[in-house]
Amino acid sequence: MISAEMLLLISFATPVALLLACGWRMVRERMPTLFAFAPLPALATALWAVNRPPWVFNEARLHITFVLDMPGAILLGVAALLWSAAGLYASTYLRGHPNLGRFSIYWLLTLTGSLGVFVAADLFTFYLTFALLSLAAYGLVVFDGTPRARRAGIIYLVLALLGEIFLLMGFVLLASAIPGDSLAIRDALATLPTSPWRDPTVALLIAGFGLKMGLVPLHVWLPIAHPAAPMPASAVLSGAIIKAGVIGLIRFLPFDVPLPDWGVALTAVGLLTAFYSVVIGITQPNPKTVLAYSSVSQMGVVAAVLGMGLAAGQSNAVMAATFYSAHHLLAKGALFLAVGVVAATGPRRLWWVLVPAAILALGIGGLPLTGGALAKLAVKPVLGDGRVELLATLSAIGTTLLMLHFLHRLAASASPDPSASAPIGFALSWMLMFVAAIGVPWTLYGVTGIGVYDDVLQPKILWAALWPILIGAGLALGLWRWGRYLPPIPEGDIVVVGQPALRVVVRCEDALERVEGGLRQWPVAGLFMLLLILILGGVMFHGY
Amino acid sequence: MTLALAVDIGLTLLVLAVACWTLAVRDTFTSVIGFVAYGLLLALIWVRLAAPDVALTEAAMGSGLTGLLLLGAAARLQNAKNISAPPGLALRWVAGVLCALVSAGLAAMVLLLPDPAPTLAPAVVAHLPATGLGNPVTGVLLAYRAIDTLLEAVVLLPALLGVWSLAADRDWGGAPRLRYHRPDGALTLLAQVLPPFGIIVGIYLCWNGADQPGGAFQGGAVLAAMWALILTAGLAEAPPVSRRWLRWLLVAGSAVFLVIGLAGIGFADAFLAYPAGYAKPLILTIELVLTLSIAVALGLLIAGPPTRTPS
Amino acid sequence: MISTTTLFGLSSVILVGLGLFGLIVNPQPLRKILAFNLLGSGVFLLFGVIARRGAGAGLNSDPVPQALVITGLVVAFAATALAVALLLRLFQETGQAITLDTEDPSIHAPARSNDP
Amino acid sequence: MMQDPSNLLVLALVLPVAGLLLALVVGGRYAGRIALWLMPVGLAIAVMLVVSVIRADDALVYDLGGWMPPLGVALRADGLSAIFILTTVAVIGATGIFARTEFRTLPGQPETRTSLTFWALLLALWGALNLVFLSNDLFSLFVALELLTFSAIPLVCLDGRAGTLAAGLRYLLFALFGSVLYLLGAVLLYGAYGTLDIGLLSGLVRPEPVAWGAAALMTVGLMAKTALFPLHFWLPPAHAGAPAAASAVLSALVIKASLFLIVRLWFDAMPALMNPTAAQVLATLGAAAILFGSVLALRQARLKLLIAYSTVAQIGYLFLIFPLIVRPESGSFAAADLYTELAATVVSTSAWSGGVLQAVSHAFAKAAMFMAAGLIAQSLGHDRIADLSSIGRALPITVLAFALAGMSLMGLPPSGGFAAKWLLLTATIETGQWWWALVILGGGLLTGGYLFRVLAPALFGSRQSVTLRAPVARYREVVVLALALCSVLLGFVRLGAFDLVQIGRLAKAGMGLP
Repeated sequence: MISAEMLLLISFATPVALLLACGWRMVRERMPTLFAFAPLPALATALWAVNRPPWVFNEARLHITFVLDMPGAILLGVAALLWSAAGLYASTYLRGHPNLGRFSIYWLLTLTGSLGVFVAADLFTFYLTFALLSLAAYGLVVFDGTPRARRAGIIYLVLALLGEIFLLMGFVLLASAIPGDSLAIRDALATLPTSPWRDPTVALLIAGFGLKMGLVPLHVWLPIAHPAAPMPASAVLSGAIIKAGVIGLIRFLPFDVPLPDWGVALTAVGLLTAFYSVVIGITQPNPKTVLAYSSVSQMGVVAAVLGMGLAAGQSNAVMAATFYSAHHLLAKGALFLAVGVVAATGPRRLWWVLVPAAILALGIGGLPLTGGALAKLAVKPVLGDGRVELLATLSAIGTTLLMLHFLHRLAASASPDPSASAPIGFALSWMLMFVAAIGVPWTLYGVTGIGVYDDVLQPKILWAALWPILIGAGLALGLWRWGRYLPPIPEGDIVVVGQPALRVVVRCEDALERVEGGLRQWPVAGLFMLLLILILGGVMFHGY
Repeated sequence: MTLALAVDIGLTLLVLAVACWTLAVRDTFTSVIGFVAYGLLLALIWVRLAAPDVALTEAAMGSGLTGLLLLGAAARLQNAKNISAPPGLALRWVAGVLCALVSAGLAAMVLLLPDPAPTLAPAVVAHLPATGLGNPVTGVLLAYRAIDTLLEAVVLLPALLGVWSLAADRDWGGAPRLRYHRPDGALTLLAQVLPPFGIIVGIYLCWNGADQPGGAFQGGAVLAAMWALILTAGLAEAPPVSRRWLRWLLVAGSAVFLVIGLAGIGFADAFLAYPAGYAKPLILTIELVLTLSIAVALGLLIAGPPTRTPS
Repeated sequence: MISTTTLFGLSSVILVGLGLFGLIVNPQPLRKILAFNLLGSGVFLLFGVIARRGAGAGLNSDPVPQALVITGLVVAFAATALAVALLLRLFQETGQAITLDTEDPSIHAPARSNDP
Repeated sequence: MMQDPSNLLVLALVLPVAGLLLALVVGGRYAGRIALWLMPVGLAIAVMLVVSVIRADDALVYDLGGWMPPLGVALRADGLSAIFILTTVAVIGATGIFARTEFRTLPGQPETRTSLTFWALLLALWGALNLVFLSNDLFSLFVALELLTFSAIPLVCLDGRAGTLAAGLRYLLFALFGSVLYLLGAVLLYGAYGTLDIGLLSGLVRPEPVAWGAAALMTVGLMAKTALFPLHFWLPPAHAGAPAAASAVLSALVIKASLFLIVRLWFDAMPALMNPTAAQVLATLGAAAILFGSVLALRQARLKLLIAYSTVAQIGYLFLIFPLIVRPESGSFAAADLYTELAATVVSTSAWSGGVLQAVSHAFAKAAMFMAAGLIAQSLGHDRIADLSSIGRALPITVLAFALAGMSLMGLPPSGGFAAKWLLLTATIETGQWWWALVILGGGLLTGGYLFRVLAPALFGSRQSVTLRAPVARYREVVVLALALCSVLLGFVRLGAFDLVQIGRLAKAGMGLP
C-alpha cells in the first residue's frame, strides 16, 4: 500500500523530474507525449484523499506544508484530469512545432504550480505555487509569438503581478497577526477575525484572488489572455488555473465566523461580474473569447456563493463552491478543446462535436440532468430564497444566452474543408473531457454527500432548472435576429482605459528621466550633497 | 594682543588669501603654483600647532610631491582646448551659500568642542617606554596604531597599480617617462644640486624618526621628491615596471612589516605586537625598509604609467 | 581674546568651505583635484587644531591625531596621483580637456564587447 | 594559533594583503593562480569565522598589537561582519573563476597589463572589504575605504576607453569627496570624545551639535560612496563600463561596504543619535532611488546600463531599513532615561534580518546578472537590449541564470529577495509604517517591468536561430548559474539562521536590550 506521503511526493516529483529532463535536448523534443501522464499521480492522490479526514504533510526544513482535504482534493483531482486530457491534446497540437521545447517547460511549470496551489497548507507554499502558476502561465499565453499574443502577455503579466502584490501584502498582514513563527493557513485563519488589520487583509485577499478569478473590474486580462494562448493552454487557463483564485478564497476567508460586510460586498461583486460579462460576452465574435467571458461570469457566481457563505458564516458554502467550480473546470476545459476540434473538422462530421458541446454548454446554464444542474442545485442552499437566489437564476438565463451565442459562433468556426476531420489526439482528448464533464459531477455529487440523487429527478426541480434555459434560448433567437446592431466591444472591454493611462505613465517616465538627467550633473550632485548634510544635521538638531 | 597671536593672525589671513587666489585664478598653472605656496604656508601653521612631524610631511608631500604632480599635469594640459563651461551664476550662488552654511555649522562645532579637550596624550606618553621610542608620533604610527601604517604602505600599491593600469596594453613592461618638455637649465641645475642633500635629509629623517620628529613617510617623501626631480630633469630614467627588483622594492616595506607583525602572534601574543625588549630594533628595521619602499612607490606614482614610445 | 587654536580652527573651517566650493563649481578636472586637496588640508588642519587642544602630559599636542594626519596626507597624495594619471590618460585618449560636470554621451551608446 | 578563534580576524585581513604583495612580486604570469589558490583558503576562514561567531554567541574582538582602544585599534567581528565576509569571499571567488582565462599571460609571452593589475587589484579589493567589515576604528575604516576606492576605480577603467576613463575619474573624485566628508566627521568625533573606537563611542556619544554634525557629514559622505539617489550619478557609467567581472564585484560588494559603515555608525557608534526623522529622510531618498533607478532602468538601451540602474534602485531598498529599525513615534530622548527610551526604539529584528538578506541576495543576484550580461555581450558582440531576441536559445544557462537572479531582485518566491521583502514588509506592519510597504511593493512591480524588457525577448523571442560571434565557455556559464542559485536558495535558509545578524550588536550588547 502506497502511503499518502509517497503519493503526494510522486505527484510533484513527476512534473519536476520531467522539467529537469527538459535540460536534455533529446527528451525535450519528445516531452509532449508525456504530458498526459504527468498529472496522473496527482489524480491518484486526489482519489486517495476523497472522503478522508484532512491530512497534513509538513516538510519543515523547506517550509513546505501540504494539506489534503475535501475541497482541495476535489479540485486537485478534476484539475489533474483536465491537465491530462489537455496534455494529450497538446501532444498532437505540438507535433513538429519548432518551439515545442519552450512550450514543454512552461507547461510543466504551470502544471506544477496549478496542482500545488490546491494542496498548499501554509502561506509560503501557497504563495510559491500561486506565483509559479501565475508567472509560468505567461509563457503559455505568449507562446504563439504573434503581436496579439504579446500584447495579451503584457496585459496578463501586469495584472498578474498586481495580484501577486495584493496577495503578498495580504499574506504579510496575515502572518503578522499570527502569534509566534507559524505560517500555517489554519493559524492565519484562526487569528484573522480578531486581527487588528482584518479589513485591509480581507480586502487585499479578495482583490488578489478575485483578480485571478476575473472578478469585475479586475477581469480585463482574462478575455484577452485566454483566447490568445494555444488551444490546450486556453483550456487549462480557463479551466484549471483560474480556480487558484477560488481555492484561495476558500482557504483564506474565515467561513465559520460571519463577516457580513465583506460577505455582502463579495456577493455584490460576484453578481455584478456574472451579469456584466454576459452583456459583454454576447458581443464577441471569437468563440474562445465568448468562453473566456463565460468563465468570468461563472466565477462571479462562485464568488457570490462564497460571499453569501462569508456573510452568514456558513461553512457549507465551501463545498458548494468547490463542487460548482469543479463542474465548471471540467465543462469549460472540454469546451475549449471543442473549439480546437471544431476548427479542424469539416461540416460533414461536425454534428458529433457540436451536439456534445451543446450539452456541455447548456449544462453550464443548468440544463437538467447535466453536471451543471447538479452544481446549481448544490449552491442553492447557500444562496437562500431571497433576492440573491433570484439574481442567480437570472444569471443562469444570461449564461444560457451566452452559451448559445458561443455554440453559434462555434459552428461558424468549422473548417472550410467539408471532409476535414480532427486528428485522433484532438478527438480522443475531447471525448475524454466530455465524458468526465458529465460523469464526474454525477459521481462526486453522491459520493461526497453534497446532495442526494433522488432530489435531482423531482419534476419541480427539473422545471426550475429548465425554464431559465428556455427563456435564454428565446433571448438567443432575438440575439441572432438583431445581434448585428450590438456595438463592437474589444476583448477585455474596459482595458481601453489603459491606453490614455499608459500615455500618462509614459509622460511621467519622461519627466523622471529629464529630472534624473539634471541630477547627473556634477555641480547639482555636489549641491545635493551639501544640502543633505544640512538637512540631516538640521533634522537631528530639530529632533531634540 | 601678543606678538605670537599677531603672527598667527597674519599667517591665517595669508593662507586664506592664497587659498582663495588658488581657487579664483583663471590660469591652471598659476593656480598650482599658488597651491604649492599654500602648502608651504600651511606647513608653518603646523609648526605653530606644535606638530613638526606633520609640518615636515605637509611640506614634503602636501606641497612638494603634490605640487610636482599637479605642475606636471597642468603643463601637459596647458594646450588642451577647454570645452567646459562653468556652471551658471545662480548655481554658483547657491553653491556659495550652501558652502558658507556648512562652514558656519562647522565653525559652530569648533567653538562648541569640549573644554578641556579629550586627549590621548597621557596614554601615549604612559606606554611609550614599552616601545623604546622617543618620538610619540612614531610610537602611534608604528606601535599603537601600526595597522594604519601597514595599510598606508599597502594603499600605495593599488594606487600605483591603478596608475600603471592606465598604460596602453602595448606599453606594458615599459618605463614611466616623466619629462614633459625640454628641461631648462635651472631645473637641471636644481636636480643636480639638490638630491645629494635631499637624500641625506631623507635618510636622516627616517633614522631619527624614532626619537625626533621625522619618520618613514617623511623620509620617504623627501627621497621620492628628489628622485622625481631627477626624473623630471631627465638626468635619469625610471626603471621599466616589469623589473623584478623594482617589484621587490615596492613590496619590501609592507612585507617586512607584515612578517614582523605575524611573528608577533607567536612571540608577543598579538598581531603587530613586538616582543618585549625588541620593540625598538624591530621598529627601526621596519622604518628603514618602509622608507625605501615608500620612496619608490611615491616616486613611481609621480612618474605615471609605463610607456614604450620614444620621446 | 581669541586663542591660536580657535583661530586656526576657524580658518580650517573656512578652508573646508573654499574646498567644497571649488570642488563643486569649478568645471575643470584638474582644478577639482586641486580643490579636493584644499578641502583635505582644511580637514587635516582641523585635526591638528584638535591635537593642539589636546596638549597634555608634557606634550604640546596630542600625538594620535598627528599620526593620523600623516597617514591621511599619504592617502590624499595617492588619490591625487591616481586622479592625475586618469586625467592625463583621458586627455591622451580624447585630445581635449573634458569636463566631469556632464556625462560623456558615448557611454550610453551601444558599446563594443568589453571582453577581449 | 587556531585555538583562539579571534586570530581568524587577523587571518581574514592578512590573507588578501599577503596575496596582493605576492602577486606583485611574482607578476602577471602567476598572479591569477595565487588569487585562485587563496580564495578557497579565504572561504575556509570565512566559514570558520561564521561558525566561531555562532559558537561564541558574541562578537569576536582582537586588539591589534595588544593595544586596547582608545590607544590601539581593535578588530571586531559580529554576526553582521561574519555574514558580509562570507558573502564577499563567495562573490570574489566566483568572480575569480569567471575571470580565470580572461586576464592572463599566455605561456611564453611577456607579462600582460591586465594579468597583473586585475588580480592584484581584486586581492586588494578583497582585503579592503574585509577590513571594512572587521575594523572597529573610524580612521582605519577611512583607510579601508580609500583602499577600496583605489582598487575599485582602476578596475572600472581596465579597458582604457575614453568613456570608462571619464566614468572612472568621476567616480574617483566623487568617492574622494565622500571620503573627505567622512574623515571630517571622524575628526569632529575625536575632537569631542577623544576616541575613534566604535565601541567606546557608542557609550560616549551624546545628542549634541558636534555629534549631529559628525553624523550628518559621515552619513552623507558614505551615501555618496554608496550611490544613494541623488548622489548616484557616477554609478551607472562606471558599473556599466567596467569589465563584467569587475562590474559584478563593484555592484555586489563595493557599494555595500559604505552602506555597512552607515549602519555601523547609526546603530553601533552613535545609537544615542538615532533619530526617527533622519531615518525617514534616509528612507525617502531610498524610495526616490527605487523610483528613479527603476524607471531609468526601464529606459536604457544597453543591458549593462539597465543592470547598473537596477543597482541604483536596489540600494534604495537597503535604506528603507532605517525607519523600520528606528520607530517614528518615539520622540525625543531625555538624557536621563536615554537607554530605556532606546530600548523601546529598537524594534523587532525583522528589519535587520530583511535588510541583511536583501543586501546579501542582491549581492549574489547582481553579480550573476553582470556576469551574464558580460557573457551575452561577449558572445553577441554587443549588449543592445533591442537585439537580444531569442538569446535564450543560444545561451540557455546564461539566460536561466539571469532569470533566476531577476527572480530574486523582483522578490519572487522562493528566492532570497522574496524572504527579504517578506521580512521588510513585516517590519513595516510591526512599526505601523504602511507607506514604506507601498514603496517596497511598487518597486517590485517596476523591477518586474525592467526585467521583462530583457527576459521577454530573450526567452520568448521569435527568432529561430541566433548566431554567436564568439563561443562561451561552459564553466563560466556554470559560475553565473551558481551565483544566481545562491541568491535564490538564500530564501530557503531558515530565517532563524539570520539571528546571526543579531550576534554581537553593540546597541544590544551594551544596552541590555532584550
